[in-house]
Amino acid sequence: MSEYRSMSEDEVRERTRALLEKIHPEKSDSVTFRRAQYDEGLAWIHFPEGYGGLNVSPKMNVVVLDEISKHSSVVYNDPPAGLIGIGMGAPVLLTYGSEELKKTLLPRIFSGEDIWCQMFSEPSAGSDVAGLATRAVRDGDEWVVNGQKVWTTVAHLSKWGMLVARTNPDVPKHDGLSYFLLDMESPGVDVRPLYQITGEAEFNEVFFNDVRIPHEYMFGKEGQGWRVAITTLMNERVAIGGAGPRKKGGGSISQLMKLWSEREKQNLSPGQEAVMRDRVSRLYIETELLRLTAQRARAAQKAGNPGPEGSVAKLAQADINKRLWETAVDILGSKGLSFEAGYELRQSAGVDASSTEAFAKYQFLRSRANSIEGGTSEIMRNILGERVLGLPGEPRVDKDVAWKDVPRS
Amino acid sequence: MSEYRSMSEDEVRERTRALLEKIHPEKSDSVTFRRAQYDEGLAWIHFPEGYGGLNVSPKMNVVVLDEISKHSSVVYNDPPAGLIGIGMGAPVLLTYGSEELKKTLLPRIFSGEDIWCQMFSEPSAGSDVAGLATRAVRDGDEWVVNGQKVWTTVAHLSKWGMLVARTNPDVPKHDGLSYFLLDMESPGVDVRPLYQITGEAEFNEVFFNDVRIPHEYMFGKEGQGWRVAITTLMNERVAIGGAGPRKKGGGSISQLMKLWSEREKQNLSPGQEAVMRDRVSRLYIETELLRLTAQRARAAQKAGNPGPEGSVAKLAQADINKRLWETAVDILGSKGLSFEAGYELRQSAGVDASSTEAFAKYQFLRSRANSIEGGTSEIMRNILGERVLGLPGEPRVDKDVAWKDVPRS
Amino acid sequence: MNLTFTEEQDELRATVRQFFADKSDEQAVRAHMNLPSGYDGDLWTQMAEQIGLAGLIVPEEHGGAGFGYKELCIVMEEMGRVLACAPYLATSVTATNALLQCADEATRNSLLPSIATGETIATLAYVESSGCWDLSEVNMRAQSKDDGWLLDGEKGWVLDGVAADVILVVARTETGLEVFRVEGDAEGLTRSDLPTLDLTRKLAKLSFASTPATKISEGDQSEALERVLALTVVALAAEQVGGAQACLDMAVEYASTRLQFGRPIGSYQAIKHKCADMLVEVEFAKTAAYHACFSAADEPGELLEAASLAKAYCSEVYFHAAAENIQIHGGMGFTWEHPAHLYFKRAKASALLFGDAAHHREALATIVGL
Amino acid sequence: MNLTFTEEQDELRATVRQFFADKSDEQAVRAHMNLPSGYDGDLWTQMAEQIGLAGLIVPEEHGGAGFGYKELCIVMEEMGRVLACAPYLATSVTATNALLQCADEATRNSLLPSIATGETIATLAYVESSGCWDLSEVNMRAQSKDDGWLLDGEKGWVLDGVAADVILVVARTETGLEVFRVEGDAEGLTRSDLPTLDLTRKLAKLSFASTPATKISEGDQSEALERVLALTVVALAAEQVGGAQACLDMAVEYASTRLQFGRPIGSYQAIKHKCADMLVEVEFAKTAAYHACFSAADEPGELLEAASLAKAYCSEVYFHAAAENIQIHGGMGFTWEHPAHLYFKRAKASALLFGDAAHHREALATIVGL
Repeated sequence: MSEYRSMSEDEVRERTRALLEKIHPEKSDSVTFRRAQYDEGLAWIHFPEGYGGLNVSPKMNVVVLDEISKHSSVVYNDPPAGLIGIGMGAPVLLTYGSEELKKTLLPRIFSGEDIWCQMFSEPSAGSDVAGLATRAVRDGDEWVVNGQKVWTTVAHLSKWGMLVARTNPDVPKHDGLSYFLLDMESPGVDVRPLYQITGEAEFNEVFFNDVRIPHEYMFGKEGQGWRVAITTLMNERVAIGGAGPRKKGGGSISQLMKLWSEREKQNLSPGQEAVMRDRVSRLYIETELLRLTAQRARAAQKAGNPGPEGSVAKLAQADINKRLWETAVDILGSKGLSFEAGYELRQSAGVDASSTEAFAKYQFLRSRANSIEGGTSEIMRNILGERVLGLPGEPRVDKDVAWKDVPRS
Repeated sequence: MSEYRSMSEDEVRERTRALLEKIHPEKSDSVTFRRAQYDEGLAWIHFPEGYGGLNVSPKMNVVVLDEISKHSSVVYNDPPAGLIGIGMGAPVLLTYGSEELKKTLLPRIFSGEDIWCQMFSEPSAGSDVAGLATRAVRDGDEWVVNGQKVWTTVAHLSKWGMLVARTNPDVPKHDGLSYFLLDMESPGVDVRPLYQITGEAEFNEVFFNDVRIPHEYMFGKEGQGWRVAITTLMNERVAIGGAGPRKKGGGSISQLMKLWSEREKQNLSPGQEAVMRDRVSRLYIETELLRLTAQRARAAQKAGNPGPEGSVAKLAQADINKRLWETAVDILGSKGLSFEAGYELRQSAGVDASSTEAFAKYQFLRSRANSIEGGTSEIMRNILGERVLGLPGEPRVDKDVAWKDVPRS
Repeated sequence: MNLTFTEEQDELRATVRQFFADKSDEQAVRAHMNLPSGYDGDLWTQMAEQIGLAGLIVPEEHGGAGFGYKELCIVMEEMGRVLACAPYLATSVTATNALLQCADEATRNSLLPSIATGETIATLAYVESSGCWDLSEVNMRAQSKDDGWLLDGEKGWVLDGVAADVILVVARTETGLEVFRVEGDAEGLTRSDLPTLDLTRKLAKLSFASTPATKISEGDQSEALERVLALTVVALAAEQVGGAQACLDMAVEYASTRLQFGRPIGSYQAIKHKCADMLVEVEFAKTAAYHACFSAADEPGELLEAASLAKAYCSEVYFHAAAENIQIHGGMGFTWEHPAHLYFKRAKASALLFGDAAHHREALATIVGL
Repeated sequence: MNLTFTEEQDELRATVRQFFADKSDEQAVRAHMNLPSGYDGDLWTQMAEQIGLAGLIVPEEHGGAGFGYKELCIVMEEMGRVLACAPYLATSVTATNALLQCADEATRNSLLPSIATGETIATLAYVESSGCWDLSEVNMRAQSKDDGWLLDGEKGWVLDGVAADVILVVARTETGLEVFRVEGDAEGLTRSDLPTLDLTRKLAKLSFASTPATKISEGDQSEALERVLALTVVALAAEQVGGAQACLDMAVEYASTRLQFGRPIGSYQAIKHKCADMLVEVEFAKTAAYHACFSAADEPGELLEAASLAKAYCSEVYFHAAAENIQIHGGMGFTWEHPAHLYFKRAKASALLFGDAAHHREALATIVGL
């Protein structure tokens, strides 16, 4: 996307007020209102006109929201299940989609009518995402897809899926991939919940059995799928890396401190109390530093002088989080032996936050994935070592080798 | 060495008493007595007759010592500086040395007249010992050596050095090495103390400047140096891996417990006391387990059923030892800020054990090498992972490549 | 102390391992843990009858196998390896030890034989609502009534407390801590399962309302009960070792066969060194558990120290191994369908049961005079 | 709080870094640390005169540069990076803060100008023979005599205590903790250097025998002295960050160029991941130190918490980085001739100085109400 045109904050507010005069959230449902918001170019304000935007700086998006919230008690935020489509799908569609697809689908994404999912990971390709094996074979004007994806959020709710599949196994892995938009209602698409350690299925497995995709649903050229996918992946990593709470003592440490202050005093001897207090104090320090380092990173970025402080959050947070919730259960002691939420297998995105204790136990289990999802801690250490510190890479056995000749499990 | 002949413990004791009747430690010096002990085949009892032994099981060596100590208040043990010659030099000499060298040198090794040193490591070849660069070039009946060795114990006291040098750089690294016996008084040999973090020089650097070695001082054939060296290295690793004390609560943990019991009580709040006590308790557990695991390994070995328990000591001990002495200094608190022994550079093998406190501070520094010397902890983890657990090796860039073509620093 | 097993003991291990490999593979464990009682009655009967596990340490005079703690250690280790679901810790370890250490002869004669055959499931109840594992926190007072006793109050975290036919309850009398026998179907006894973190071991909360009980001990049992608890954690430590070893084996197996970037992930030092560190810890944990079991068998004077040492160390090792196993398996290790989480939950639960690592490090510090 | 530095502050950092790169390379450090005073007088004069470091936080009215704690943090960080030998922490940080927080105007007028020029070396003496860094452990009592005061007793672990021209001594009077000025050459004062673990910073033991002293404070200084100590550990934390960063840089540099088995050792995950972990810790340590310095400058209410947080965290990070740097260098890192040990010793010493990590974690816990 090229240069944005300049538009004053006042004008953005004015246009928002104009929208509100036409249609008011308090008097309409979410879909209707957000469609109107799209039509006025106030959906993704940095998108071109006619596509939900006004071609002005993305900073102005918050101004729109701010102005709406000033004049309405009801604010229709992005629907949770719609985040992938809104955050990742829309930009990809805008860049690579046909005119027709853009015109049809962009408003439906923003309105929440269509949920999108992202299908990159596969069972055999975890850290090595580009080694994926789902095959797409050309058949006339269509592609025939066979294979399996995994860790697919909201697939069971999705109308559209962003799919990366291998269209050429005879070239090195990155070069043989293509990117498709897949109608999830196509015959041969089978979505199954993938239950986790907590009993919840936040994710799905998706199986493809001779699924047919029209050629015009390929985004980018054949063999350019990796390039199209990479931006999306980067967005995900940043999103998961997160920044922690902005308020001192906020977020998970506040839960830990609550459990600590409400602990069964007779359960621990004075000596054990002191040892545990030292652990909590250590976690207080680390969570504070996570929060403040994110702050420092934002400030440095804003000052145009970003340093390594921005890259360390994901790795640090995974480790701190796991220790924090382990400590929480240790504070609970014998009470940590019970798991009131139970383990019925269920497909929900909800955390049991009925009590700090139940929340802590849930997080104790859930946090184990923090060092795996969105890039394992081992991969993050490689990235920090090589990209930030400039250390040399390892000898590669899969470089410049046709994908089909690389050993895989 | 082939089968040992059988000899009863009684006969060994009898022969020892016969030796004592000829010459008694209380009435002779160490060299004279140990030469006589050698002549009677009671030096290395498992060596062949005429070479300091009787060709009987090495288990009988302790019987000799036991019998001597029964009849003499003076027992001439192996001289500390002589350990490398006695433990590593003699077996190598016996296997590879010429008849003349064996007859001349074996008695001098045992008597302590000749100190031996081992020269394998080089500055550029640490973990990668076989990558060593010291060159030996044939010149008629001699080899001309140039290069540098490092971490050479007792080199400054040594008459003889076991030297591995590169005689052929055009073959892969292990194949181009030869093993030499070097007269340390040869022209061009320069031994310099290598001072450590403690100010002590336990080791030396040895420089070779056109040093000439007669061809007959090569042990094994040209190009077989690695094979000759490997046994020696294995012995060293076992020796350094050590076994910890055999007595409960003995060794380093007893020093730590002493420091703990003598701590300045007002220095720590009750909370800090409890945290520190937990650390000490943890170290008590770990040192006990180090001791008991060694015991378990010995028992399993004895039962002919050795398992992985024998391989983990070196790695564990390095880590435990470092943490133990760090904890000791933390217990000392402010007193840990002073280092009474001082840092004058000195060439001695002595540890300042004038007080537990001084000993702890010395060990705090000295123990940092535990995870480096005799195989770094990183290399030990590779060995445990690959040889014990059977995990696959890494891709190698130096395999089947001529030594001269392998990149080195 | 020579920490090696005899050939007979090795054979026992082989037998037990084969038995559980046949009867308690992952599929069986998943089926058993979902049963209301948390275990399979048929398997339990087979354990008792086919290889004499239920009465392993019950003396022969009471119909048991008359084995000692080394053999028990072997069985616990092997059961821990496969996460076998059975009221073994409750009945064959804790309750049996309580009977041997505290009970009068009549009670021993009446209960031990049917424990040995597997017919009677027994358990020990002592922890109260604070959740503290120290005997000193037992506050329940038994009231004598006519020629019997009545119990009132609550006991928590009782192993297999709902399934148990007999509950041995620790309560106070004028003489001190005593042990009472309560039938599972006694009047005024309400039992409810805890929803447990660990799916493979049941825990219950028991409420007593003027529940009739028989006193089976004579005089203060504090010291005897300390030994019972020490013996329990020794067995638990052995079980932890089995679980930790299983996690290590699983991780190594996966690391050897899972390829990423064209190489087995176990060829990367990040994974290889994790496994090496686990190996060191597991070997040390074995030493700790074996030493504790051997102390229980041969050096009772060392029992309390060895037990706390083992429980402190093995608890952390098992948890660490179970956590690393998940990490090494990546996303797969985090799924319900993979067994890694079953070990992870067992590891955390067994770390908390009968006092966590910090608790036992402190106990050890006191014993060795730190 | 916006934890970034201004352009002017970045320029100050560049100037300071260049200055110490020129004047305090490894060879210089080794020379200076072997001098009897532990520092080079010429370098000290240049620090004061050329770039105004000695009086950096001395107000302009007293002839100083009038900078705040952010600038001080920059200087300490840069000095820590090269292990600069100078009585900076003693005179320009601790003593200066003590004068600013506790001293009467006459004393400030008399001492601060010559501290700012570098002519006067001052230090603070408060710790006694127990070695405890808590002010509550100060037991020395000052005796008033005629119109002056006499001091008796011992003070230990005094920064640059032998080199100091003026010693600010904390002692008790009837009003509480007060601060006394003692001249370096005062009667009855015996000073001896400790043989220090850390070769790059001098510590002394001072014995007072009816030593004449001037009281320079008015009324109990407990709270003011708490702030002085907090400000001291904030500066020390910044110094620790500089040292830790230097260790990381050194390790990365070596790992990139040292080849074993035909590859740079930094290409092995064992080494690469160590460096990555160090990077995370160093970045967090920077955050901690900067946050503490910025709190000192802008949020005095946050000072005590931020100071303890920073000292607790940075102490461990520096020690860890220094230890890993030795490990990554292998045998070489263990030799006297390599600078790694100088950082290692400084790291341990600065961790112990003014309270170790556990001490400050406990202080923090109390402040935040754990």
